[in-house]
Amino acid sequence: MKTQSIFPKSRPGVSGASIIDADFDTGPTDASWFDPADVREDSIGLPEMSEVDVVRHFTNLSRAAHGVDNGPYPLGSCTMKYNPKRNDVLSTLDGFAHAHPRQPEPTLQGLWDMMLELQEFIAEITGMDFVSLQPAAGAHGEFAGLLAIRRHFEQLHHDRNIILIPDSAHGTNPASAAMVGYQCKIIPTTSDGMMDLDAMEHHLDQRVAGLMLTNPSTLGLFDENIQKIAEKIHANGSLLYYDGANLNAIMGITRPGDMGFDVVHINTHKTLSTPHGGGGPGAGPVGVKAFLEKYLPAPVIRRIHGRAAPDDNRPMSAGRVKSFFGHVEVLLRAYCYILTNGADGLRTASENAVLNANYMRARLADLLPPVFAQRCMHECLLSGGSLKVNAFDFVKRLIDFGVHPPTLVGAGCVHFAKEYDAAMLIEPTESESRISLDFIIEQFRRVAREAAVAPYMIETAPHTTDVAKIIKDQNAWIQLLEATKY
Amino acid sequence: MKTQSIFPKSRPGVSGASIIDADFDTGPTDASWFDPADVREDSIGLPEMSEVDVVRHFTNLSRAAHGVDNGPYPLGSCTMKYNPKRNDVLSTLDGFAHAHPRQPEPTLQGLWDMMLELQEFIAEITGMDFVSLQPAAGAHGEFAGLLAIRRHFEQLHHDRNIILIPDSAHGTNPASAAMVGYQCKIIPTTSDGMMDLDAMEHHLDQRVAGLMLTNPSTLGLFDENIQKIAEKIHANGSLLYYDGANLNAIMGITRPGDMGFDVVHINTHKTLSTPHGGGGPGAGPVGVKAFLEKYLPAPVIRRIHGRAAPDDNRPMSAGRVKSFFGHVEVLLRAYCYILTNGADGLRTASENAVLNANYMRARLADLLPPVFAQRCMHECLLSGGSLKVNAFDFVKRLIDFGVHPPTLVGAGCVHFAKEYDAAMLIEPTESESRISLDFIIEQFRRVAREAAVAPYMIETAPHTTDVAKIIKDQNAWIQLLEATKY
Amino acid sequence: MDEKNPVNGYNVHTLKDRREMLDAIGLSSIDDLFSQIPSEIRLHRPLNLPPAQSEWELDKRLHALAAQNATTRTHLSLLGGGAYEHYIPAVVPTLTARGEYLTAYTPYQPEMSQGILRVLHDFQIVMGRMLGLPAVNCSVYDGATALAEAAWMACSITNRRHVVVTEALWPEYSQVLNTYMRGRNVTVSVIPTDAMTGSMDLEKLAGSLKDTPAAAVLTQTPNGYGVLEPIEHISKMCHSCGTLSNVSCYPMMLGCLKAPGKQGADIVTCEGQSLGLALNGGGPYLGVMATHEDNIKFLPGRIVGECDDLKMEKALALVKESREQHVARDKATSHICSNQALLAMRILVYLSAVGEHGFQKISRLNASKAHYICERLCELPGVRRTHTGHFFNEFLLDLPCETAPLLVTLQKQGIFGGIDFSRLYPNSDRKLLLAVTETKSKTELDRITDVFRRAIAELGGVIRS
Amino acid sequence: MDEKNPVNGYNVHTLKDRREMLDAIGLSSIDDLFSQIPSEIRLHRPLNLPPAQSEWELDKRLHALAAQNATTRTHLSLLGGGAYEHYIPAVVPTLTARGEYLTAYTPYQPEMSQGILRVLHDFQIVMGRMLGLPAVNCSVYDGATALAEAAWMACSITNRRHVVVTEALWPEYSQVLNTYMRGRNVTVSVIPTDAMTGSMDLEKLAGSLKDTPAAAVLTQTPNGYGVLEPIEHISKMCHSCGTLSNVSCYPMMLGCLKAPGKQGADIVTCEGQSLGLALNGGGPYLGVMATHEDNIKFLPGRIVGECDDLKMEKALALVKESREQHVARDKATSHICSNQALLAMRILVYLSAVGEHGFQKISRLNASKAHYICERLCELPGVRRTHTGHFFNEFLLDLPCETAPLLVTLQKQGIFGGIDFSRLYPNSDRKLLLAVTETKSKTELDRITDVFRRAIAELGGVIRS
Ligand SMILES: Cc1ncc(COP(=O)(O)O)c(C=O)c1O
Ligand SMILES: Cc1ncc(COP(=O)(O)O)c(C=O)c1O
Repeated sequence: MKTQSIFPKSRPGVSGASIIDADFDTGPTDASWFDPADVREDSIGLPEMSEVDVVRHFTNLSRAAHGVDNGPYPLGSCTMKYNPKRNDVLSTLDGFAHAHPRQPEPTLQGLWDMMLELQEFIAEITGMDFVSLQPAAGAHGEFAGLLAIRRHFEQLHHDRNIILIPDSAHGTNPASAAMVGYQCKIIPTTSDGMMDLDAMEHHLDQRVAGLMLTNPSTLGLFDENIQKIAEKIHANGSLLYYDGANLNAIMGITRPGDMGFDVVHINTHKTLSTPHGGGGPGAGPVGVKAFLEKYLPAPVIRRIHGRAAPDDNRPMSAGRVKSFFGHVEVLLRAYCYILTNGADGLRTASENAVLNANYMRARLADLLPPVFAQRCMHECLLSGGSLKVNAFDFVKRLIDFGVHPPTLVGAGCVHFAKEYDAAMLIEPTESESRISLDFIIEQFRRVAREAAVAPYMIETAPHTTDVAKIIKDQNAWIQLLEATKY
Repeated sequence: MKTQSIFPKSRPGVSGASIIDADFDTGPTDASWFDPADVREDSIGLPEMSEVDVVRHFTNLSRAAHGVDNGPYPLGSCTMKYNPKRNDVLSTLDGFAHAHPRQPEPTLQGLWDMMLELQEFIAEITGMDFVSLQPAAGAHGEFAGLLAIRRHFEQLHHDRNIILIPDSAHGTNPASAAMVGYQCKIIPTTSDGMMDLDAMEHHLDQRVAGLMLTNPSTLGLFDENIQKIAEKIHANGSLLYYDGANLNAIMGITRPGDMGFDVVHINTHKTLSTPHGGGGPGAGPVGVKAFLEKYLPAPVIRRIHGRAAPDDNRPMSAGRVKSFFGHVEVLLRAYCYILTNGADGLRTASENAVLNANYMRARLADLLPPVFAQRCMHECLLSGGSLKVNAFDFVKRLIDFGVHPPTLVGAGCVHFAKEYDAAMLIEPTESESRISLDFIIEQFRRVAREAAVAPYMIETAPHTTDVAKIIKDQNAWIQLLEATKY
Repeated sequence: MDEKNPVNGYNVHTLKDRREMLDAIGLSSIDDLFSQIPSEIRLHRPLNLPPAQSEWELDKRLHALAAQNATTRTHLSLLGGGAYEHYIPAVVPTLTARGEYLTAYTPYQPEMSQGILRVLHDFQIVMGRMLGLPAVNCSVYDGATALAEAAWMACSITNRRHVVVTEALWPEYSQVLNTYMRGRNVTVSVIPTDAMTGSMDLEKLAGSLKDTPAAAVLTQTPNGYGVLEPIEHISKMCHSCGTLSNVSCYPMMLGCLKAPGKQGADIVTCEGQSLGLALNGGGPYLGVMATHEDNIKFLPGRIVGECDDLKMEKALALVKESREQHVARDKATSHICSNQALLAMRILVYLSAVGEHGFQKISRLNASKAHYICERLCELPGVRRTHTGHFFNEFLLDLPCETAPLLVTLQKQGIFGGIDFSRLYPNSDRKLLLAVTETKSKTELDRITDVFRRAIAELGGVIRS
Repeated sequence: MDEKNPVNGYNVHTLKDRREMLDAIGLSSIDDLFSQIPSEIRLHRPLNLPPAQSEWELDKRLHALAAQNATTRTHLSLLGGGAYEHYIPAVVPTLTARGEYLTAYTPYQPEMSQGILRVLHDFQIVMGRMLGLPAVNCSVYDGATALAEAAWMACSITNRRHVVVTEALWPEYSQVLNTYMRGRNVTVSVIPTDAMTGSMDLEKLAGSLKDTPAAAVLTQTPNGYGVLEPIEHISKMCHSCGTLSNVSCYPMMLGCLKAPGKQGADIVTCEGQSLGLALNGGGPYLGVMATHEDNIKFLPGRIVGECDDLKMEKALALVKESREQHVARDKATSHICSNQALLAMRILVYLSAVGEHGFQKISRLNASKAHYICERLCELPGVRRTHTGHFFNEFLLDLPCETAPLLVTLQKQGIFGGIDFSRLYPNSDRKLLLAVTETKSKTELDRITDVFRRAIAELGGVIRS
């Protein structure tokens, strides 16, 4: 059944929640309170229905949606792993949920203690010296991290206004750089999936503030040249920024700080198991090496006179990036996730993430040959070029068999170079069991078999959803992609 | 898709919840703890799977079920009204959820206060002098109430071992009576749906301990002779028992205590909005007139030295009917429901329940004529006799249109006399809005239209569920019904 | 009433709706709907109840009440006695709270209830495996009523009207048993325990069985002193005189110990609370009953089974309803109708979440923590275990001082130190019943021991030899 | 690592699975999976983190932390300043916690996400109606970033690089604005407020607008003193010089007051926290942005719109993605990718649950309770409202004593008495900002007044005339 808007279900005069306060139920607005010209005269247009009708509306709408709780979600670059239910409960305890951010500091000791510990955990996991939990999401972490870089060079009176970014970077990287006032220079990818070192060197001059890199990259590969890159960048006086959205591949195995990165952000909603909520909220903690600490946004949590407390007195800070202290409810989940796993557990998670991706890659190789010869990390990029149908149609058919499609150009937020436009980026994550992986693989194979005999079924898929295939402005989109190409 | 058992999904060696306690992780059972002959050697056979697989299993299974949260549920005699979400939250607060029933009494003051107040609320709503909250469900309330009656006559040295029960009574009435040691005499129903007064009088002698009555009855009718009945029963020295499962029709309008009943049980899971949970738990508080109070099961909550506390010292009690104090979590919901509604709200609920039933009855009368001429209360019994298909098939087709079938013989727990075996008992409840009622009515009419032109579609319904029509041993069932007929 | 807008906490109709609906019915006022109710019995005043409250006021009130209770969260608790503080994985409430499960009725319409039926069917399977007997119902009210219902089952099966029961039942269980048996006219005789071992006095049992043919012997294991009973032995004794062996057990022990059904028991019941249910101040919990296939027709409660659908494919439905009150009425095996289905679902989710391995581990943690603290406490002067019989995670101690003041002292230190045994059984001075679960860390157990030590020293208990 | 069973809090593989999967890949050990990572940068030790914890230990730890926080539940709170303690109907968390909503990604696959898209689409509609402008996105991070993003939008629309802003923004909002504008090279000038009324000094504004062509005037209403701003007037002044009127508002007031979009504002933003979101110690909240249709191409964030499906029937999908970072990259309107979608869903559920009537009533209750206690407090000796301008539910008081010790005294009585204004704005001695919401009963407000009275008397504040 098609989903319905709530508004036609409204029945003026019905109100689900009875709002009663005999002491103040005075009827209309008191004339003295407001300027009469400002007083609302008409209704707003909110729906009006009984509580049970509200419950049914949203209960039934939810059934036209698919989450990790429903089945596999191998959406490359999005790390759709299991969101532990214990974290849902423990992140909404009254002692946090009802805490007001403007309470006197000493009345929020539990909050400061948790945040300080989490800062230290994330610093340890990333190999950085100091972490701020304030940013609201990955892109916001980039913003805060790049601001620190900018402030660093301002202090040095270096006039550096260029950021180097590989073409495979996530769209937020150049977008954040632009918001900080940087100009982006795009570095191509070589045919083996690594960032083109020569091209980087070609761009490397005194105007370059830094390089933003994801490692493993959004192509699923670990850049083996990372040490060389770090050396060159640093030799040039520039800084190295780590987009930690793919950290899920390497927890306990290697650390951006040890690779030579100066600034890191991580996406707790990928690596540390925050549910995505149909788009957010997440959190994007940002970590830095010691020399950049003073530039982080205010406030940060520090040990002050032996107690954790927010430190607002940061004259060198690059400024505030949002109200208050960060996404507390989200951060609590990350905290729980780390404590549940411990060091071994986090490492095993990364091992299994990489194992699962390589297993899918191996088991699908005959059908969907890997784009790159190199072993993959947490996700694999497979070529759909030899399929009998186009990749966009192919993946839609997976929906009918209970598998969320992998990431494609135009159906995800990943940016691929033109040559990969029939490629699929598959990230099973570590929370898929062997049975589930085999199930996903079987669905891919089933659709491939079908492509050979009944392509029509695929071209018109999905068939089991409330709506048929949606075309959007796919062409318009690709044109735009061209138009904004570097 | 067909539902699947969890067992084939098990993968020995995988464990979702990591259970870790380094201080006690000693491996196998210590030999000294138990008699070696008792020690488990094999595995139990519990499923083993990752937490995400558990979540997916039960999330997806839930989607093959239908509750009040999904749509209308006009299942007669079951009062499937809205279960307020606030009650789900407030009945599971830590201060109740984690309270151990064997804690020292003074450490549970909140529990005693709530229970005492609720006892008083229910006494006021039913017009009784005293209420015990201990019984686990309606049938259990009947048991406790009948035990009090039995103990009463034992004290009087009256040898009364017969209980009169109308044929329309719920099955639990005779079953509970039998468990208390009573013999049941069944009173027929007259053609206008009232209990046959003459037949009652015919049975009324010194062996009769009491009459169990539901008013309004499970035929949806208010027995207008109730005063006369009470008079006769009491004149005979017998007592009058009220099955309060249908109390939803009369809150604030009339009270069993005022009708002359001596004992009452209510079903909080009908009248006071406890969710049914696929079968329970509910709660069956039992109320009595003052002279029976001492026979109620121990403990009850009383004001002792100015404070609410459990009173265990009840030498006259008919005995305990379950461990501890009652279904606290369920009772909290009833408490919340009463406080949310207040007197006006409860009365409005009953008004709307009766209004809705009469509205359905009026709007469906041309298709499904009412079995009785008398206006109905909270539910209406409609005749499916003139339909082109049989009623059992008819109602299954409603499933395809999102409406839970009404109650029929063999498809609910109501007992109808043979003459009504094509009848449907419809109870919309007060929580269906006008839009919803019109929707339900339209689905009934749609199926009736279809019956005329495409009976095959109805006979093979439902068509949209994971399984097709299930026949069970319907014939066997009807034979049994015959065999156990009075 | 009719003139102003209807007032209700969950309003669905406008005044206009109500008027139009009355029109459709052919009535002119709401009052007319109730005209068949004689005026003399009408309530001509509003109910005397507190005024309706907004959700936020209700919320405050319930929080205030909840705050008046101490709990196993505010205190370190060693309370047991039939209700145990076990860990409940968050998946359990989360999944069972889904509206489809929570707000459905008994699955009378199997076609639209396969999800619930599947869960309940798997619950039957899993509990059959746990208890060691294949035929399981979908729950009765609690452990105590399960024991009583099982006693009546045995009477029906054997056609006898006498049962034999251990003295060491939880007191509420024996009270409930007596209430239920009295109505059914069944006599009950009680077998004492051996003072040293704390388990059933088997000679007395043999004597009793010889005296009167019993429908069943009702054993509880661990019994009310925490002592494990020799089920295999008792069952053999039963079977030699046509008596059934009914066992009420604490399912948490089954990760360490054999299922009673595998040790000869004919009907095994249990209180399911420990398997994923909150303590809830005493309820709702649930009783589980398992028996041989042959005995199904005597089982109370719902049973889910496989049937065929129109396409001759397997589907699930409630089956064997001829036992139940809605069919058999006064001949039914029991009156039970509403039961504890949602809690049965909780158990299945719980057991799936912890899994075979996890459950065995939790069970072992219970035993090892209990044995650990038992040893520590018995090192204190004058403290010793009352019995020599084996125990799982609950045990009775003889104290060198009065129990009540000791508990008061412990409580002041935030510890619910156990159950004053005299509150369960008469003539049990200076005895304390303690239960330990996986939820207590070693640090906590050591702290508890320490507080015990100091409290006992303070109370200056007479040191026994 | 390879030899023992893998250890993970959410284990999915057995050792055997891992071995077989390695075989399928053609590798012999887990280590081989990482061979492309140079040894010098490998971590050759375990991470230094606390040991893994069972769920029950984790549960204890989080409860212990939570217990270290006082909250608006443990205290009677009059705190506001951009985050407000409003009532959240239980339906809101219950419905949005359903796994399908909670665990879905951004709806990139619209065919299997119609439910989420429908909720977000209705969210856009409902917020459009609330704010009085039709084009709404699916949220940005919070109210402060919404204000900053809207400032940049105005710059893009007008092609100007200067914005004018009231001094009476929440201080965090002006700090965020400065951070964002600095990167974009936009200059910011500040307009003071009128000392008596507390609202924007319109003469100064006129002067500023004449001096430099501004992309937008950024107004906050109620402003940081709780005073309502003359939006209609300000907007007219803006429009006369090609400047946009950007308004950041407190949506709870909109049950009483006209939507800024209906009073001439061009971009209206708000912090959505008050509409069904918990205080959460400061986040996550969400920023909402609304504007004219014409400006859509400058909006940041996701937008849901109607499309056709293959059968040419209406369906919903994310649209107008050419504004977004994954298409436009460094030319995008914003970098925002992950946003606050689940919280946007909460807002829709909240507004549906309370409904038009309920929302207006709640809004009025806020105003009437705030005006009530404001009057009561101003009856106390030496206490008076700082400004004469109208307010909604928050207001600034001049005190006859120092603010800090007064707050300490109140706190000892379980009251968070408001915000010491000197913590928000410098040079604000003896000033207190109080917010009152529907959650405070008359009894509570009277009690608070009483405690204020006694506290002020005790502190012996100098009585002002
Ligand atoms: C590689 C990469 N970088 C950055 C981001 C942006 O993170 P967020 O969506 O939290 O802003 C993402 C998210 O999809 C990503 O995959
Ligand atoms: C009229 C009537 N009486 C008694 C009962 C039994 O109540 P319970 O199921 O709570 O035992 C019911 C329940 O369906 C009923 O409808």
